[in-house]
Amino acid sequence: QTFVLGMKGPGAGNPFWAAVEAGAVAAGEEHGVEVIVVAPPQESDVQAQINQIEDLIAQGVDGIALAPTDPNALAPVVDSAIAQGIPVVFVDTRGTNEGVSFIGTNNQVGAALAAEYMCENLPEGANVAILQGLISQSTGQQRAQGAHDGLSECGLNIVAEQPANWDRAMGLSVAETILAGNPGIAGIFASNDNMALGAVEALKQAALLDQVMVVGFDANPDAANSILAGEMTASIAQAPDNMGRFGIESLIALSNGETLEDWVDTGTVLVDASNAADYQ
Amino acid sequence: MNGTAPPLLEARGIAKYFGAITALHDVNFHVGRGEVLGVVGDNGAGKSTLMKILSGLYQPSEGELVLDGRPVRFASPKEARRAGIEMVYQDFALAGNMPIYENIYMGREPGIKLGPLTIIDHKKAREMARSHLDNLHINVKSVDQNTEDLSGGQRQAVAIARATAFHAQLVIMDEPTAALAIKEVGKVLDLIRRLKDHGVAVIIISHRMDDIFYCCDRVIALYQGTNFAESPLAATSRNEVIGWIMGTKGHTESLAHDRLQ
Amino acid sequence: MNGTAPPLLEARGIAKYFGAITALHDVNFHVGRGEVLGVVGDNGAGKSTLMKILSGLYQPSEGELVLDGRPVRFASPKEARRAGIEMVYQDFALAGNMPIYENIYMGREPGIKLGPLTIIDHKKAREMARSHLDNLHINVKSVDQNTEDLSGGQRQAVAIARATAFHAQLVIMDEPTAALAIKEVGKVLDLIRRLKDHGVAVIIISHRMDDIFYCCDRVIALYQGTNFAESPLAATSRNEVIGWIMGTKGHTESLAHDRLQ
Amino acid sequence: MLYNPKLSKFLESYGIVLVVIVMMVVIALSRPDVFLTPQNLTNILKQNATLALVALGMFVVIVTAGIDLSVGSTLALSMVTLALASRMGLPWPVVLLIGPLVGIAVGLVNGIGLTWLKLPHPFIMTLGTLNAVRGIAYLVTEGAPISGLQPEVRYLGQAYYDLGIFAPPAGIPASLIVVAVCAIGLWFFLEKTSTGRHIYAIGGNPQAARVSGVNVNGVLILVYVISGFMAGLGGLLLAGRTDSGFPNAGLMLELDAIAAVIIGGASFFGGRGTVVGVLAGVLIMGLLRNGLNINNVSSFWQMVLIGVVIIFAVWIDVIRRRAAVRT
Amino acid sequence: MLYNPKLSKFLESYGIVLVVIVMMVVIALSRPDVFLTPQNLTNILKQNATLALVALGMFVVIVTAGIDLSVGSTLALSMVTLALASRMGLPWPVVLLIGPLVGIAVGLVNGIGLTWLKLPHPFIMTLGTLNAVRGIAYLVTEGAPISGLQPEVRYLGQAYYDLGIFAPPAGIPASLIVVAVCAIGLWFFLEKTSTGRHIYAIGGNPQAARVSGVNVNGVLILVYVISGFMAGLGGLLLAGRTDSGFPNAGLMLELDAIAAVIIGGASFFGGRGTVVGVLAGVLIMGLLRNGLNINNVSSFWQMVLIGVVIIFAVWIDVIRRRAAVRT
Ligand SMILES: Nc1ncnc2c1ncn2[C@@H]1O[C@H](COP(=O)(O)OP(=O)(O)OP(=O)(O)O)[C@@H](O)[C@H]1O
Ligand SMILES: Nc1ncnc2c1ncn2[C@@H]1O[C@H](COP(=O)(O)OP(=O)(O)OP(=O)(O)O)[C@@H](O)[C@H]1O
Ligand SMILES: [Mg+2]
Ligand SMILES: [Mg+2]
Repeated sequence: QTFVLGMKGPGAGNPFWAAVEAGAVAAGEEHGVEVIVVAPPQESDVQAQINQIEDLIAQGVDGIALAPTDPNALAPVVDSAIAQGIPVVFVDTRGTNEGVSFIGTNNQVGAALAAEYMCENLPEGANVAILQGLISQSTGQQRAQGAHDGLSECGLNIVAEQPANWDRAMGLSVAETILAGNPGIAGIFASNDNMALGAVEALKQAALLDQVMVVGFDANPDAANSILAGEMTASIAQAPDNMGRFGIESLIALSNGETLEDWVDTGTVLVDASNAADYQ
Repeated sequence: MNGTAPPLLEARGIAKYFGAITALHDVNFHVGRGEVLGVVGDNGAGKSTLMKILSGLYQPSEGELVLDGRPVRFASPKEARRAGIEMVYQDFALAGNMPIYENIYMGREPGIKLGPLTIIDHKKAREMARSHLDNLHINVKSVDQNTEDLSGGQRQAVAIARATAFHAQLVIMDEPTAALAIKEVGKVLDLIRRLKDHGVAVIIISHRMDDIFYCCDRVIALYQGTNFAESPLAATSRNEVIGWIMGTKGHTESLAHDRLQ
Repeated sequence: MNGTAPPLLEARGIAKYFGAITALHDVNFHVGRGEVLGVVGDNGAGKSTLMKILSGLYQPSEGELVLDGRPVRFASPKEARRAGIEMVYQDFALAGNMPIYENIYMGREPGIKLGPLTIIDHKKAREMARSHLDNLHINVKSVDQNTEDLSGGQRQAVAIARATAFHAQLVIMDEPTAALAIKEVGKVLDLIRRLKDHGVAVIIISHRMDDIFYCCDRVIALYQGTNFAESPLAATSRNEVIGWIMGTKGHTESLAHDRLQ
Repeated sequence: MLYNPKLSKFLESYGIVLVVIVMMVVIALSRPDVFLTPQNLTNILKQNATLALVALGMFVVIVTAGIDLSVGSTLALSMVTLALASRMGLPWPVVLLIGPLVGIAVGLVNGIGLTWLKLPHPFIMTLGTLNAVRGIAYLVTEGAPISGLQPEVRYLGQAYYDLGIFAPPAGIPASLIVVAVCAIGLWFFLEKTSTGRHIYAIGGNPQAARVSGVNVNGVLILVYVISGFMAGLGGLLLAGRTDSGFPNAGLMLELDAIAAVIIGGASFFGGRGTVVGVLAGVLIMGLLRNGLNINNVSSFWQMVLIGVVIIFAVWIDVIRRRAAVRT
Repeated sequence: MLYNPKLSKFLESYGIVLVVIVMMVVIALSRPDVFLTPQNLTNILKQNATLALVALGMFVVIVTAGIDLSVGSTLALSMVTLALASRMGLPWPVVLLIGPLVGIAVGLVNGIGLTWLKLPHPFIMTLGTLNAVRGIAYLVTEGAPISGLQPEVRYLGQAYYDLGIFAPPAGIPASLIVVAVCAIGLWFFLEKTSTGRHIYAIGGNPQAARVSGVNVNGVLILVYVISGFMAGLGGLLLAGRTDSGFPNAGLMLELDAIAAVIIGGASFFGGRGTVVGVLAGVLIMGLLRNGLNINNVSSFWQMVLIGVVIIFAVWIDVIRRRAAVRT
């Protein structure tokens, strides 16, 4: 049996996908099935992903665990897979197709978790900023929204919300600019760790690292090291390997005629100095 | 040519600046219907620049053009062409990536007109081009050759063919014989005479006195960007004209020694 | 010129094809040291193509070149130049975006040599260019003008200046006088005589019999891509040469009627 | 020397088609079980319809020695506006028109900006619209994709005709017919009409076109309008295929389109190229991706191979051309 | 008519600097409290150092009427290889050299491929390397960023000199000095040396350069090597600044670099442009982004405004030029 894991990006610049892939491959080995992992060259390349999945359907695979780059745009492809009797589950990002199970994190809840942490550790009314991911993607929107709502509800003052497109260099540049314009900043939330690490660089150079709390998202190894080194303050861990693992296992279950829950939550965990060592 | 009827085309007080460079200043001249006007002058005297103004390629910095007694402004060569002015450019101005016949009929393709669009009759265009070139006794291997693959003389011939393919009031030829072999030169000069017989005015720039004295009615000389001398052909001589080109009037025998025995 | 010493440059059995077109076939000729060779022929006869083969711009499809008795292959104009062959191209081949003086000295800039690099002495290059152009009696407003802003004749003058700025063994001139005014034509022809006096060989292509008969030692005619006739200048006449251009040998009086009185 | 001028001329113009055939053979040999299935071939046609349209538009621009960087953004804006219109419940014939009309509007802005503002090169003007139009596409949708199109609007992008011989989902896609109609229409326009020839003339020597009385600015505006229209039509097909309008559609599409045009033998300096060549260029890009996908090549290796094969395909073409012409 | 040829010539060559000044005034007026702070000005310089280097390299290529699409990928490959080398514990002088050397290697591949394979246009060759080199960057890192560089390696990208007058983190960044040295060196090379002039000649008329005895292929190879070297050096600065090598660095950098070069007044058709213009073009792009960020403009509006301002900046420059020259 051959199952497909269709990821959003090739783990490029983001170990998150590497972990998803590892989880899926490990599950495949344990259950003795072949796992094909595909991904478009960039997370924004919707068409490439559509083409990949179509080409795989043409090969007659036995199941697809898909992280859709754009849920709407992928919906017709998913429908056609189901129409040909190929079971599909969504991982990481929920699709729009009715009756297709979702295996992944609630990004908005995760970002709210980060916001809650910042609220607890910063005085009320303190100035904070948000580095957004690609705001044209649902993940980017959900994390930005979760953070925005969480931070403003508990009375922190959001002075800047700027996109840095998931990118470390851009995270650094945008953070530098925010710091130049807002001297009294006390906390920065970044929608992923790459941007958070960029912000840490900016703070280091501005000699403000000890005064500003940086919270990221993903808890990748770089971020974990940074937290242990006392630079970044916290991050939100998803369980990407679970996404891959549960994805393949769910497909096996579906092809054996079993049924799945609508949402298999893989959970989020707040990572700070106390537990960062687990994520190195 | 003067008296009551205005000249075909008149230029008054023309100046042309290119940044710091003054190519023309205060140039005046006219050409009548069916007249062949020779324009001579040293290299860089401003002959080509003046002609490009007449053909609408350049706009004059100062001065005005008068066509048939009415002031005109040509914003583009298209407008000058519509007024019946054709020009053979010194650098030929051909689209090298296109065949000979398409260069000749560009902008006036034969075929079925559908509003602004013409559905080109390529076969007809080829035949027309072939017979027109034959008339001019110009020898090319095929009218389908791209002009970038032609020899210098062949290119010049195509440029001449383009300017004379349709009925014009005035044909301006900027050194039309420079790259041509002897036989072709004769054909072009005969063509100019034929144009004149059909009432078409011709302005010809040339450095060859043979050309000027074979077909012109009148000759004017530019010197360093402005009018220098002018005379009906009958009232002047080769040596006098050569003197004008060098910027001298009067005794010129001594200056012209080396080229004319 | 023959006998023991080999000619300076010899071409044997040259052919050149452009796809379906045969521009040259089985062309043979030679030029000796200090000899001025005139090349004539109709438009499209293949003169320029032949010369581009000599200057290394084209490679011959068939045949070989022999320089000083040794067969040579010029893979690029750089190699031909190194062998002392300079050429004035019919289309001038100037970089329009660069000033006159840089065009003249391109590839051989004066200045401090650092391995393959030369740190250019722009001041010196300007002065050299100015004095060289003055020698040729060529009139430009400034050696800093870009060549694309020049008149046709000025451009041709720059191309001639480039080919004669350095000591060559052989200078090839493809219609060097076509765009020039009378005075400048005289200067160029005198220059050719001076080059000859210094032992430099010159090949000149021209459609003007005046040019050919003013300075050549020998003349050869191409017709439709191959050798047609050849003669020392002293042993021929204008009318005979004109006949060759038109592809006739022998009685030519009748053919030459229209241009030569 | 065996030398046939007709054959040489044919090879010179259309020999790139040989490269396409060689690629098909190589891919078919690598996965005989998958590549030649009707479903896979249908996929290739469907997947490349949008690129084909955009590349045809880009081709017209490149023939004038121009460039249109804004095609990807134009496609996105067309998609999202027609999806919005569809969701607002406008009648479907109106919705169908909206995509191409938006494309035409962007093309007009490009063309008029270029000629009236006299910008030094279309690169700047269309880089400007690349950014601005994409921004507008995000603004009108607030960044979120819009799905749920009327079935009539989806028809062109999604329908296929199994002709009673193919098992679904294989067949002749409607989008192939759209591409064919556009390609033939464009070929006729470029080869047989005066304005089409003027486009080539402008690419060869704009000065020559001008002195021949061609309205160069008018033709340039038209050219960018054609490119915009094609991008809009491509948006319509893509919206139909995906049942949604998403504002990040067509990112980097301009590079793919330009690559297809140049691979197909058009010159970056204008004046040269054929419609058939462009279609071949599109197929080369499409076959390449398909071949790598059906061989399950990892995305990193895909990048490396795409790069190498692009160079190689064009190089083969260069060699073929040189072999066809004696010098 | 008041007309001063010297002034006109100066305006023609360097007037784009006026556009920079106007932009600075506008941004300063919009956020007087922020824009002119030493910290913000330092930021602008640091953030645009990499783009400046890459644009300078791209400029040399564009002067020959070429294009180098691979600069972004080259930068990424340089970054990740030097980061790998740093992590492997190679001595820092070796690591420092690796970035530029990788760039030179890619440039050599581009130049040699272009001239030896006789590809019709560098677009294809460098599009190939754009893909292939990026793929290699992903492959060597398996897609993951590599952080933790030796401090000496980071120096050029990160250090700044406060000269005792600025409060940290403001000061003269070391990267500015790198850019200045490169710009002055390139200016000298292009204006004062034979090879530099040959680069302009090739852009003006490659045939003319060839018949003047210029080794056109050799110069072209050199030009792509320079572009690669600059991209590699840019990678070194960016790696130093971010303390990591990530394989998706420099995505779309080629468009930004080309835009800066063209905005700075170079011609896409080769043979024209100045080093000062390129630096002005880079500053225009950088100021634009900075101005939008410090005004907290949302990302969608940023796109729209970037597009509009790019067009506008070039248009102002066109008008200025026309005003400076009488016709
Ligand atoms: N675009 C331009 N920019 C700057 N200067 C120019 C431009 N065009 C022409 N000139 C200058 O104007 C003067 C006149 O040039 P023009 O071409 O009219 O001369 P001409 O009389 O036709 O000479 P020729 O007999 O050599 O063709 C020359 O000095 C030339 O350098
Ligand atoms: N690149 C090319 N491709 C195809 N045909 C060419 C090419 N170059 C020249 N020809 C053809 O070869 C023939 C010879 O051309 P060439 O330029 O040598 O003539 P020429 O004797 O110099 O003529 P002219 O006196 O007009 O300059 C012409 O028929 C021309 O059309
Ligand atoms: Mg002239
Ligand atoms: Mg010739």
